[in-house]
Amino acid sequence: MATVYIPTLLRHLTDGIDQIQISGQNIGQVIDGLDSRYPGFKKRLIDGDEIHAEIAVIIDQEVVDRDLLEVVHQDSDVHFVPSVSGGSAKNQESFRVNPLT
Amino acid sequence: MAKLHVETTINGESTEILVDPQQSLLETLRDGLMLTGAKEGCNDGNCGACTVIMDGRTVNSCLVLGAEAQDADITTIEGLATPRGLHPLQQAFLENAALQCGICTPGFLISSKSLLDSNPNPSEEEVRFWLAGNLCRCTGYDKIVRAVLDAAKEMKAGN
Amino acid sequence: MATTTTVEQKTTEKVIGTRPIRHDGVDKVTGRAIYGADINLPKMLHVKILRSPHAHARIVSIDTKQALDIPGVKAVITGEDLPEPPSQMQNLGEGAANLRFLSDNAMARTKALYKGHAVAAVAATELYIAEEALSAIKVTWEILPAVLDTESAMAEGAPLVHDDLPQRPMEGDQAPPPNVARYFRFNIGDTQQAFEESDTVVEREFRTQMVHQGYIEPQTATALWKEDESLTIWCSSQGHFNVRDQTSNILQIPVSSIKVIPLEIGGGFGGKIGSTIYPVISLLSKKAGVPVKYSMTRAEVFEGTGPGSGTHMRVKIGAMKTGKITAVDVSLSYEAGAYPGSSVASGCQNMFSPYVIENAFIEGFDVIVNKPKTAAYRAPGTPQAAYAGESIIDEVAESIGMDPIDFRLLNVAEEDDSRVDGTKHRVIGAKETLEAIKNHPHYKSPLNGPNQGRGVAIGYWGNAGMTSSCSLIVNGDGTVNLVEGSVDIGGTRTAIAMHAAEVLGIPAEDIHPVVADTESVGMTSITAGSRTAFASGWAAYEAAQGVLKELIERAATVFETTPDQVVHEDGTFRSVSDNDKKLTFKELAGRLQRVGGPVIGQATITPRGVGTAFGADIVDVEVDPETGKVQVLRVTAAQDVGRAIHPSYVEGQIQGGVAQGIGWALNEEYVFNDEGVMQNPGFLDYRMPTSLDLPMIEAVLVEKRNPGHPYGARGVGEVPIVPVMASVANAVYRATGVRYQALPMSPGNIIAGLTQKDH
Amino acid sequence: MKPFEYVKPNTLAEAISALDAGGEDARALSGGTDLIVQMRAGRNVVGNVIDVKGVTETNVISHSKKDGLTIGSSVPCYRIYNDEGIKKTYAGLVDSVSIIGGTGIQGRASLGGNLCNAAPSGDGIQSLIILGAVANVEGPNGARQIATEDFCTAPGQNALNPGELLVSLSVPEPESNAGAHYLRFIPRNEMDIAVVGVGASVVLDAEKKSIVSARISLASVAPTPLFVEAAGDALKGTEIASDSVEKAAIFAQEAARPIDDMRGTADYRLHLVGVLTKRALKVAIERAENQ
Repeated sequence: MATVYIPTLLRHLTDGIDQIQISGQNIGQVIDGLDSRYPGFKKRLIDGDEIHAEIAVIIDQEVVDRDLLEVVHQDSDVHFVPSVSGGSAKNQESFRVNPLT
Repeated sequence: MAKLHVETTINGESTEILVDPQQSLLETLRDGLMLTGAKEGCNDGNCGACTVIMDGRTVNSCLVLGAEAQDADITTIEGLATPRGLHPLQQAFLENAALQCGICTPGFLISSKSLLDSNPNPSEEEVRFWLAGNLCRCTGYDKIVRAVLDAAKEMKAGN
Repeated sequence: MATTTTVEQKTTEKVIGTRPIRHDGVDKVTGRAIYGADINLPKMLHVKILRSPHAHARIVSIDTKQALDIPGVKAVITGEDLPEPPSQMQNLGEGAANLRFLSDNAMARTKALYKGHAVAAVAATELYIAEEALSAIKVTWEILPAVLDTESAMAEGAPLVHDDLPQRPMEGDQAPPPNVARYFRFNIGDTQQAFEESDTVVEREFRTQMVHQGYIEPQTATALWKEDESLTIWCSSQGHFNVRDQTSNILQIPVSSIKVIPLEIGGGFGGKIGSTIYPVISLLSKKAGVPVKYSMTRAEVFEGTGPGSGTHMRVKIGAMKTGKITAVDVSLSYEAGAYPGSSVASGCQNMFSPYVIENAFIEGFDVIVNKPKTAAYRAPGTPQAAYAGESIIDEVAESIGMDPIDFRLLNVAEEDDSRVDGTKHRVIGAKETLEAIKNHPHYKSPLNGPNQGRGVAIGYWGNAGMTSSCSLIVNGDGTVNLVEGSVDIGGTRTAIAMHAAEVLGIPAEDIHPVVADTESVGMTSITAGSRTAFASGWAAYEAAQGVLKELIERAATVFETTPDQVVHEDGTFRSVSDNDKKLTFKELAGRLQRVGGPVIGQATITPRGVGTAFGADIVDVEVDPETGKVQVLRVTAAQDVGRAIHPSYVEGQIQGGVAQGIGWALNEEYVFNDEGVMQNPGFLDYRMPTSLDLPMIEAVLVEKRNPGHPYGARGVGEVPIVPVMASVANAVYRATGVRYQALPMSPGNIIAGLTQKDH
Repeated sequence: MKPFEYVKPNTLAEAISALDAGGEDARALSGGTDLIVQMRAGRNVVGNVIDVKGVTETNVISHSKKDGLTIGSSVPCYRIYNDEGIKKTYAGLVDSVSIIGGTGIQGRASLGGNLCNAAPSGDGIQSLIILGAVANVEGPNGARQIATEDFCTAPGQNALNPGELLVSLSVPEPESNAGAHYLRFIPRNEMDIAVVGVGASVVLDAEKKSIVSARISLASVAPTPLFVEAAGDALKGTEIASDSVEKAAIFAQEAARPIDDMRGTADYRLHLVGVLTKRALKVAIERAENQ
């Protein structure tokens, strides 16, 4: 199962828990799993059929695309952090930056 | 307002042009003569991107009227290289990577040429003083100053 | 002079790491290069834009009739001419809300939200006629109270800039303060307990002002809307695909109907990523039926484009006597400008990324104010936070009596260490970069005067990957045409070409790079995020691998053998089985037509493995205690560049970033009056450094390879600005005994600080 | 820029008649580095531009022991600082003209234009005042002279009547043992506007021990360039070794009436008046000593 790190501001959804083991083949399934255990995640993380433009998803230290089909492995670490952007519209390219490694 | 008939010499060629009285020399060069090497960065004399040499002296062409070019002898960036090749300053700018975006480059080259015309052996401080009216936002000036000093050396050796 | 420190063994590359003359160089030194404003088309009209004189005002009415009656005026538009974006924002999500903001920023519909906000545009046969037409447009305003800084914007009862700002709850159901568009928080460990156990705790407040990227070329573009409803835009932007997509969104027309042709660009630094001008000029061209050109004046550039945020920052830090940082507690408020979207998130994430911090509470507020909508500016959001963070780190180091570099080295982050947002560093060179300045002769050299001081600081930036495309075409004479989509702002054509040259074993000069329009190359993201040499270079590498594979097959045909029997070394193809059978790249290229036709290669990549970057500076200053003027005497800037593809242009990025940082530290700021009108919208009073204000800037290239890139490159463009303001402030402290907690450290502010110290 | 009529007269008489005909709507053009910027920004609405650079009298530089220095109003800065005679005798003037704008501006900008532009910050005006220069003006009603300290009447306003042209500036030959210096404070090192500027000139006695007379003028601390007679008077008869320079600085500060603006607060400007007055006087005295 993948380890999902819960952003500080969403920990009220998980009663303060900051790491959760969730199974899922892709990021969409992981968010579904999160949301079924702790309702509210989907609304916060997903915009239409993709990850919210203001959120960067990091799987195993790589910023990944916003597509919900992005593959998650059994031992993956998943982080949600704010993306660095400048007032982006949908489909408009914002200034998205790798916040880590 | 009636257009004015102006006879002038640009890059060694005598030229006749019609200008509106309110047209600047920069606009005259760019829009009238399609010499777009001089750039507009501020239109008030504070960036130097439009620098040309007029009667032996650098001027901000945005602060000169096209009408004032009557009987003048003007050198623009387009007149710096010859059919034989680049001016040593142009070569030195390339070799020193003294440009990034390149928008300020024509102004710097023209100002540098006028510096070396009057002072073939400038110190770093003199180069910096002479070029203070030309803003560059990309390079931090380091490589530009080195290029001018290199070109001065090169031209001296060539003489 | 620049120096290079290689952390690992140098590899055997032949082209990577050399300094070829840039391919576009001759055009740029002869004035032939065509920038945005250099376009002239038959029947072309000139555009002027009417802008709000008020920082916050309702548009009661706009009357354009008199303007239209002026001979030579061919089209006038107002906000009403832009398509109405989806209005049911709450139901459509924030994508729709952001689209409305973008469209509104292009031209105000009901309210002007900052001085300089566009409200109408005119296209006329001559520029002066367009100017005259502006004064004939009658706007009736209802002036509203303006909010001009984060504190007053967030105060209870503050005037609301947006009546319908979509605000998400901060935590649980707690509503954010007024005018706050976004709120972040990172919380790890237990800061309260850590502060209690600390030997020393320092808490400070910092302020910085809005600043501009200061590119020398004003925004400019030309549009032609043709009878078949297709649209062509010529522009100087940081990404023409972005211009195409943004224009398609705002005008609600198909992407396929828009062609964007990139021209040379005179600087950007983040300020030419998004722009509001394209939809406006497109609609004017549609109305007029001919091409229209618009170039901003310098004042419009300052007042009507996106500057970098002004900030208000509170930082608390604890440490043990041993030098170990125990905890940080930070609150950052950034001015977003008139619409949501400052870079406060980046400030929160990056300010302490050079260090291992086990207990951290960092929050950020994205605050709407009646000022221009902010945009990216070189490492957006991070230099401000680094100024605060690295100033206070310096103070803590001093308070426990440690050398400022040793203190930083003691806490420095390395591979696998966690950042405050919980994510982990990969292979990084923070430690090596600090060691490079520590061991540099500059750090050991004496200062030469009573009013001199030396400061150091380090900064971090994450860099970006995004998407790049590239095509290669092998010509019969052995040269190669390279078609790419990254706008070249600082010599990237050559860095990209060098990737292909290295793979193919030919000189960089034999590659002919061209930056192609949106119809001639695959999608390529903006030139930003320090990504271009890294990602577009990598795309060229991949395309070249494809070419090489095909060439090996063709060589096999010529050698009458199989591809696995052909090797390629240094640009020569050789048969393994028969040493006499060999062909140079050029020879093989000449035979391609007879063995299957031309060879092309192409690649589109969205690379992973982005390498992050650290930069550290030593700055010496001298302060005139009577006038308050600060002169920078010497700068050494070390940076982990991974592998310098073209060292000259890497040094150039470092030197340019340092120069911008010095300007930001000492003199650059937007000065607003009480009504929100900028007082200094020109290069005379927005004081960017001149050649006489700066010393030579020594760049030290630290090469700790990025394992995520074929040649080990890291993005280099942004991080050099990050530590500069802090290193200048730390130097000024050592020269004056005053810790300046507000930027700029302009002469008047220096004297005010000295006066306060004496009392 | 709004359209206008452009004429370039060849004689002084033609220039004056063109200016007279244009009335309030006419402006003389010399270097244009202020006028063109102002017209473009719409701050100065001009219907007739009279380019006076073709007029011989506005282009002269003449220098003699007897008549002092005469500089035509159109003479650009670079011609002044490149003139060996001026460099030697009028160092204070050279201080001013070599810091106006950058080298490109100095290729066009004239001392006469600087004076007519009447900016409180005008670097050239201060040197004219401390050197006791007079403006030679001609108009439809004949010629007259105006002391340069009386020439500027308000920000951007000068003492010229419609139809009048500033033809040249006359600077008297310095007395022996005289020295002058102008310096300004700017946040950058070039390309900037004086936050405060101070001009100082002194005449020393034969022993070079005491100050016979002195003139001090200030830039950017009042609506016009400010001639501070009291500060000069305070120095009269004092020994250069005394604390008279400090006293003069205090007089200068008392005369200054600065305001807060984006280039500096009133307090900061007052502080600078003190600092710069002392610095300017120090150099002026050194120059006098070295005469």
